[in-house]
Amino acid sequence: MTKQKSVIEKTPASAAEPDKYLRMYQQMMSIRIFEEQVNDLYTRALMPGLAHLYIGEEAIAVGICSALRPDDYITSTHRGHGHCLAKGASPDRMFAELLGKEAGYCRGKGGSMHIADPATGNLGANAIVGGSAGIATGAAFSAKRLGNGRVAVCFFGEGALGQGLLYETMNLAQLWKLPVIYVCENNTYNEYTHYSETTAGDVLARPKAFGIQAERVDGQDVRAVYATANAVVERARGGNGPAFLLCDTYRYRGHHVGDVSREYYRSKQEEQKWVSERDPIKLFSDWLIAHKLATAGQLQTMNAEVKSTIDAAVQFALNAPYPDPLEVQQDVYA
Amino acid sequence: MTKQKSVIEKTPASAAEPDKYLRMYQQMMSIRIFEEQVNDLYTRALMPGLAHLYIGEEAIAVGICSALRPDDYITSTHRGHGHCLAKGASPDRMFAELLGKEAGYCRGKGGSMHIADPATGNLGANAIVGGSAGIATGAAFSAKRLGNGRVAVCFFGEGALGQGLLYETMNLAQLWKLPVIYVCENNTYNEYTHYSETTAGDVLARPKAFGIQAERVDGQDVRAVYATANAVVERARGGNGPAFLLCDTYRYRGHHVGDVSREYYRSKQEEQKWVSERDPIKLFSDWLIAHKLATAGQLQTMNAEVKSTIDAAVQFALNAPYPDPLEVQQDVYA
Amino acid sequence: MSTLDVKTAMAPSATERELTLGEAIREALAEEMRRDPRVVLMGEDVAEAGTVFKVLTGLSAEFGTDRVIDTPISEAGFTGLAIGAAMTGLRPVVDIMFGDFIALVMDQMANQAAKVHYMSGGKWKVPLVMRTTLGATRRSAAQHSQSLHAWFSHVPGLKVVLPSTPYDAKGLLKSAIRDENPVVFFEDKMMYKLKGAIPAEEYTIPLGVADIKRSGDDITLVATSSMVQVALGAAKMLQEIGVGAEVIDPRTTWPLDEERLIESVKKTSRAIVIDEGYARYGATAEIASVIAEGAFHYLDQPVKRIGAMHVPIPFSPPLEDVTVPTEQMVFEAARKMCGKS
Amino acid sequence: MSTLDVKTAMAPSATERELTLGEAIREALAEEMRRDPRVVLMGEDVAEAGTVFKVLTGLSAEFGTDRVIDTPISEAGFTGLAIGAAMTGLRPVVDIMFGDFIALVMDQMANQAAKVHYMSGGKWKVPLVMRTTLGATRRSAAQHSQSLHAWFSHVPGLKVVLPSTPYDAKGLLKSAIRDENPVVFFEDKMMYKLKGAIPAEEYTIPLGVADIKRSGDDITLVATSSMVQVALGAAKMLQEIGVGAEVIDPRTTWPLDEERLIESVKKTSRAIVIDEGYARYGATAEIASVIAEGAFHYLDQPVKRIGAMHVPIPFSPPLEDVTVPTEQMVFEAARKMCGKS
Ligand SMILES: Cc1ncc(C[n+]2csc(CCOP(=O)(O)OP(=O)(O)O)c2C)c(N)n1
Ligand SMILES: Cc1ncc(C[n+]2csc(CCOP(=O)(O)OP(=O)(O)O)c2C)c(N)n1
Ligand SMILES: [Mg+2]
Ligand SMILES: [Mg+2]
Repeated sequence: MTKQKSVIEKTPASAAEPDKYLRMYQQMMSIRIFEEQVNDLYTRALMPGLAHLYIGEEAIAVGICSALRPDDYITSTHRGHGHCLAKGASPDRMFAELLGKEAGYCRGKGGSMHIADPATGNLGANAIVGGSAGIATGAAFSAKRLGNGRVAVCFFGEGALGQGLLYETMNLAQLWKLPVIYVCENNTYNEYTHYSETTAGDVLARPKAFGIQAERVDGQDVRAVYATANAVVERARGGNGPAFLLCDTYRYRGHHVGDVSREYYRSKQEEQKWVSERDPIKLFSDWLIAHKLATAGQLQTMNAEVKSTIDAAVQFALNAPYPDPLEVQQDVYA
Repeated sequence: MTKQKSVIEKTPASAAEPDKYLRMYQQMMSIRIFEEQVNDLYTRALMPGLAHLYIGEEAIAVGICSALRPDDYITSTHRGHGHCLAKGASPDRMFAELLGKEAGYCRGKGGSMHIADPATGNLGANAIVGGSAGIATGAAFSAKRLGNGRVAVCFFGEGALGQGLLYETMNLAQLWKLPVIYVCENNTYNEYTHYSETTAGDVLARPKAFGIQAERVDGQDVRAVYATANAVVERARGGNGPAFLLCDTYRYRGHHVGDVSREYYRSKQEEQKWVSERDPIKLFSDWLIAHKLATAGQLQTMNAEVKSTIDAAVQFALNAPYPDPLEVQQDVYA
Repeated sequence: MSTLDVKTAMAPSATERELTLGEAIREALAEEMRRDPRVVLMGEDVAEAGTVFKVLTGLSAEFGTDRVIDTPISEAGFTGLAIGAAMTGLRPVVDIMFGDFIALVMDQMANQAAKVHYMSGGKWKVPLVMRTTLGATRRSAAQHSQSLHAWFSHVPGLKVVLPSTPYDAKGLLKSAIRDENPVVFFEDKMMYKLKGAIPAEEYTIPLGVADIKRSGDDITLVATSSMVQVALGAAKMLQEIGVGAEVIDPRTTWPLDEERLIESVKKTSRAIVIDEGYARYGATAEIASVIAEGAFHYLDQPVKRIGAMHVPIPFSPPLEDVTVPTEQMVFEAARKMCGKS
Repeated sequence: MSTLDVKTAMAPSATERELTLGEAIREALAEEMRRDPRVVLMGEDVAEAGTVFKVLTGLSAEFGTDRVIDTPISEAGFTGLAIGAAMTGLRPVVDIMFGDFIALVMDQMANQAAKVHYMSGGKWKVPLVMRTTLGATRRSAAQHSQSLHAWFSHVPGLKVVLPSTPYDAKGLLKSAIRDENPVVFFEDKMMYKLKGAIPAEEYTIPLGVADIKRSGDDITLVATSSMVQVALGAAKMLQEIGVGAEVIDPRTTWPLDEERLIESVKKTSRAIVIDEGYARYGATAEIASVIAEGAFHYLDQPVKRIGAMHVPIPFSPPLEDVTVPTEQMVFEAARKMCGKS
């Protein structure tokens, strides 16, 4: 689990507006419930293919994206629903995409692993581990050249530390002082293999070796993530170059929705410990209540609202039509 | 130029036998004269294609290979003649390869950039920058699994720091504690671009981030290279894992034999400074004489012997026949 | 070998068992690992997880994690490592989880593995097997559905195997492991559960020998990997309308058994080539060219090619389904060529 | 455009100048960079050095090192970066020094650049040009001599250009830069010094239009890139024995101008396809298949394919020289097909 002291102490409650915190809570809850619905759709055989759930990791996407402007860029991963939602995607079109419907963000052509949306600065989720490191860095390159003040965030799992592309692009980003933030979500597992079996040395030392500002943060603490993100995003926006955030976290569920018997690679106790002691939503709601930014009742109400939005979104997607098969040959070339 | 204090102080003269030192001197001189002959063959239009000369960098190949057993492995680069010779290749078959002759190490199929020779543990020079990082690491993997006590050395220029493959394989090497030594020859230029324009951060911090033992050494000081190589090679042989040596050096000549007008990327003064102040052969011969391990006359005699060996090798190669064109379809498959 | 060629189309004999294609591959690996201690497996999640397709289940238990080795997600890195290991005394079998990821190892495979033997004048060898997958319709979208074997088939120095039955998979994989060259072995991920007869006794199938999966006189259906079952299905439908289709499987795109393919077409005078890769600049182009040249005077109409539609594979089921060749498509094409209505 | 098609075979007019292919490329880049500030160039040693082939000499002086950018030796990294930049408002032209190194960027090009537009349902675009080289006989050995354009031609979402003259190079490169899709532009490194007429006025050549480099009635020589000059040389030799060879250059392997190729062969009834890539699973296979199908009833013998010998390119000159198609080889093949002795 996370060993370092949370940087939360450095962040007074006032660092964000109370409204912003409530919005962050709502987003985290939206992602949680969205993902539970995805699992449900899979279990009921209503969703084609598989999906990789973000449950347990919500604080990272929300903490980071809360520090971004709407026109900032992100790239996402196979485990990308949380990033897309946190960057502003609406659940109905997300579900539609997951079901391969025409109303989906990619007209059904992308599916769970390829949600993309120019309107929210989402350059696309990527099913190649580490595959978007270049794209995010390139968006930062454009931002710098065009002088539009945008920042690009590259989300990836710790498994992407195995991909050489990441080192090539970190070198480029630091050489050219590009406004890109590399966000490593260390959820402890590369699929079914513990990251300690695949990752030598000190993760944070890797970006640092390229001269990149690097921070480790408790990925279950949305306020810590947000505070750190704010700092590095503003630093990048100010022309001071890239940063790397290592966020310690845990995925509660299987690698994908079909990964239900997990005992051969991790214990139930380990899972339970994270769920009961380190749940990002629980930690955050406790804090909100303790600091009188919300009452339990208010949060309950919010949860219910979120639930009904998500339920409606699922219905929307289930009822939406598939694309015409003739669309298959459209958009191969622009 | 090299900023750190040479580790030479740590190495008493007795660390190597006098004979060994004389042999090292001879090898350095062999490489120097070999390369001068390559340049001459090119200038006289007797050599097909181009070649990348190792002049100025001799101390690295010789210092490292002097710490190796004959059955240890190396991989080499486009600038590989020095590595191959230092590992035991004979100049006649080297020249024959450079001229595309049947007597060459690769029957003329490889040429300057692909000298390979199982008899001397040479897994092959590689014309893909960084391309042999996997091969060298794999040879170390075999050595470990087969328990034959061998070590593999991967030579590469600092330009290869741009290739992601290097980071992927360093991670593997450290995870699995493989007996591989990564030798980075920082001769200051990636072709026509100064390495500071292509290399962010601190080079030595990169291997260290993977937990790899890393040392910086004066690449013009053969005794320093040898001493450091000895230490890390024995460490690797003892099962303690990989190492990385960063050797500061300079190529005296062009990127390849045809690169003669270099003023647009580096000054004549810079070149002259290295040649006059940091020549590895000059530094070593001065030291040998000062420490009474050889007289100037002895070294002169050695030089003349080397020269006549190289001259004979050139003649051998010039007189050697080309392969039969029918050989072109041989050895595509084993 | 030729006596065994049609075995898979026959009922299992007393000495045969039914295995799935996944089991056949596992059995081939296990046998070769027992036989030769130099054989090691490596890839992502290959050990306890037994790969995401569970093809290697049990091998780490039998052979230990020293020989069934989980790697980081570093396709180029561990492929490069395996090349070096193959040159120096081991016989690695590397696992690239999805065939789409071969895009990450093209330099190591095409510029290194394929050329080491030749560039060294025949001195170094690279006895390496790369197992990977092909095939769409798993609702996995554009980056997990491609059939990219044409890329490797284009590279001298590599061999490329595309098994279509459990029987072939086992025999070909054993040959691939014993081969002194780098061999890429493409497995259709939708076929892992396909069952077929496997002899109890050991056997191998040489690389480079096409197999007639079904005899017929009216039209030749050349089909690879996943498309063999499609062609066999179409052949059944054709039979019902009185057309005898010969289904022939090259089994390896390199070496390519040109002779058998041409012989078959000389007999039938009509040919369709079906492959799940993109037809454009793909395997069907080479095979059709070979046939068009070799059986030129026997053909009464052009060789037809059927491959994946020339689009990135879409996720949405109704779209994805129209991108891959189906029995119906092959049937219609063949019927038309044979002048049946 | 078609009125300009044979211009390169004509003498320069008053408004034309002679430029080398390298100069034509530089001029195209300079014009597009002046016209559109979004165009940026990046690659290894592209700035002051102007690339190892000196093709970009002078561009960094005119446009500054902010727009002509030296990169580290990170082909995958800067290609990926260029993809992201292309998606977000720039029009990068990346330089991959030797075509062999495309093996390092296959994932970024085939899995990312080629698919972004489709996977996003048509929302994101990747207006990226990758310039790289092809061709052997430079005594550069196996890792610096390949012609690997077949790999990219196989991938839906990419366009692939193979100019064969200075005129074509300039007009096609300008179109490539203005194209909204990723385009790979292969330059024969032995042809940089080839001279040809270039109009003084601006022009572009659309991608996907084949060009008849020489008219003839007896045999069609379809040739790409470096092989166009070879085919023209062979055509001259054929003329001397009374054979009229038509030399047609597809100019882009994707999109492929099937119609013009087929038309030509319908007229001549004989075809040879010549390409410097490996013939096996290469560009010649696709082109020959298209012709064999489209002109089936007009062909009086099989389409012949001539490509690089299926071996890694050897260093030794007498070996290397026999691996690439020559005028003599094309002449002999054509003569035989035309029944001349
Ligand atoms: C290049 C590549 N190799 C392998 C895979 C298969 N794969 C998908 S997810 C995954 C594990 C990723 O682990 P991590 O990066 O930690 O992300 P997480 O799933 O834990 O969020 C693997 C190996 C892939 N998609 N891309
Ligand atoms: C992957 C790859 N990219 C580019 C090249 C072209 N190239 C050959 S040598 C070289 C520079 C290498 O610099 P460095 O690694 O420092 O070695 P040096 O030549 O200085 O010894 C380049 C870019 C190549 N051979 N391989
Ligand atoms: Mg993970
Ligand atoms: Mg250098």
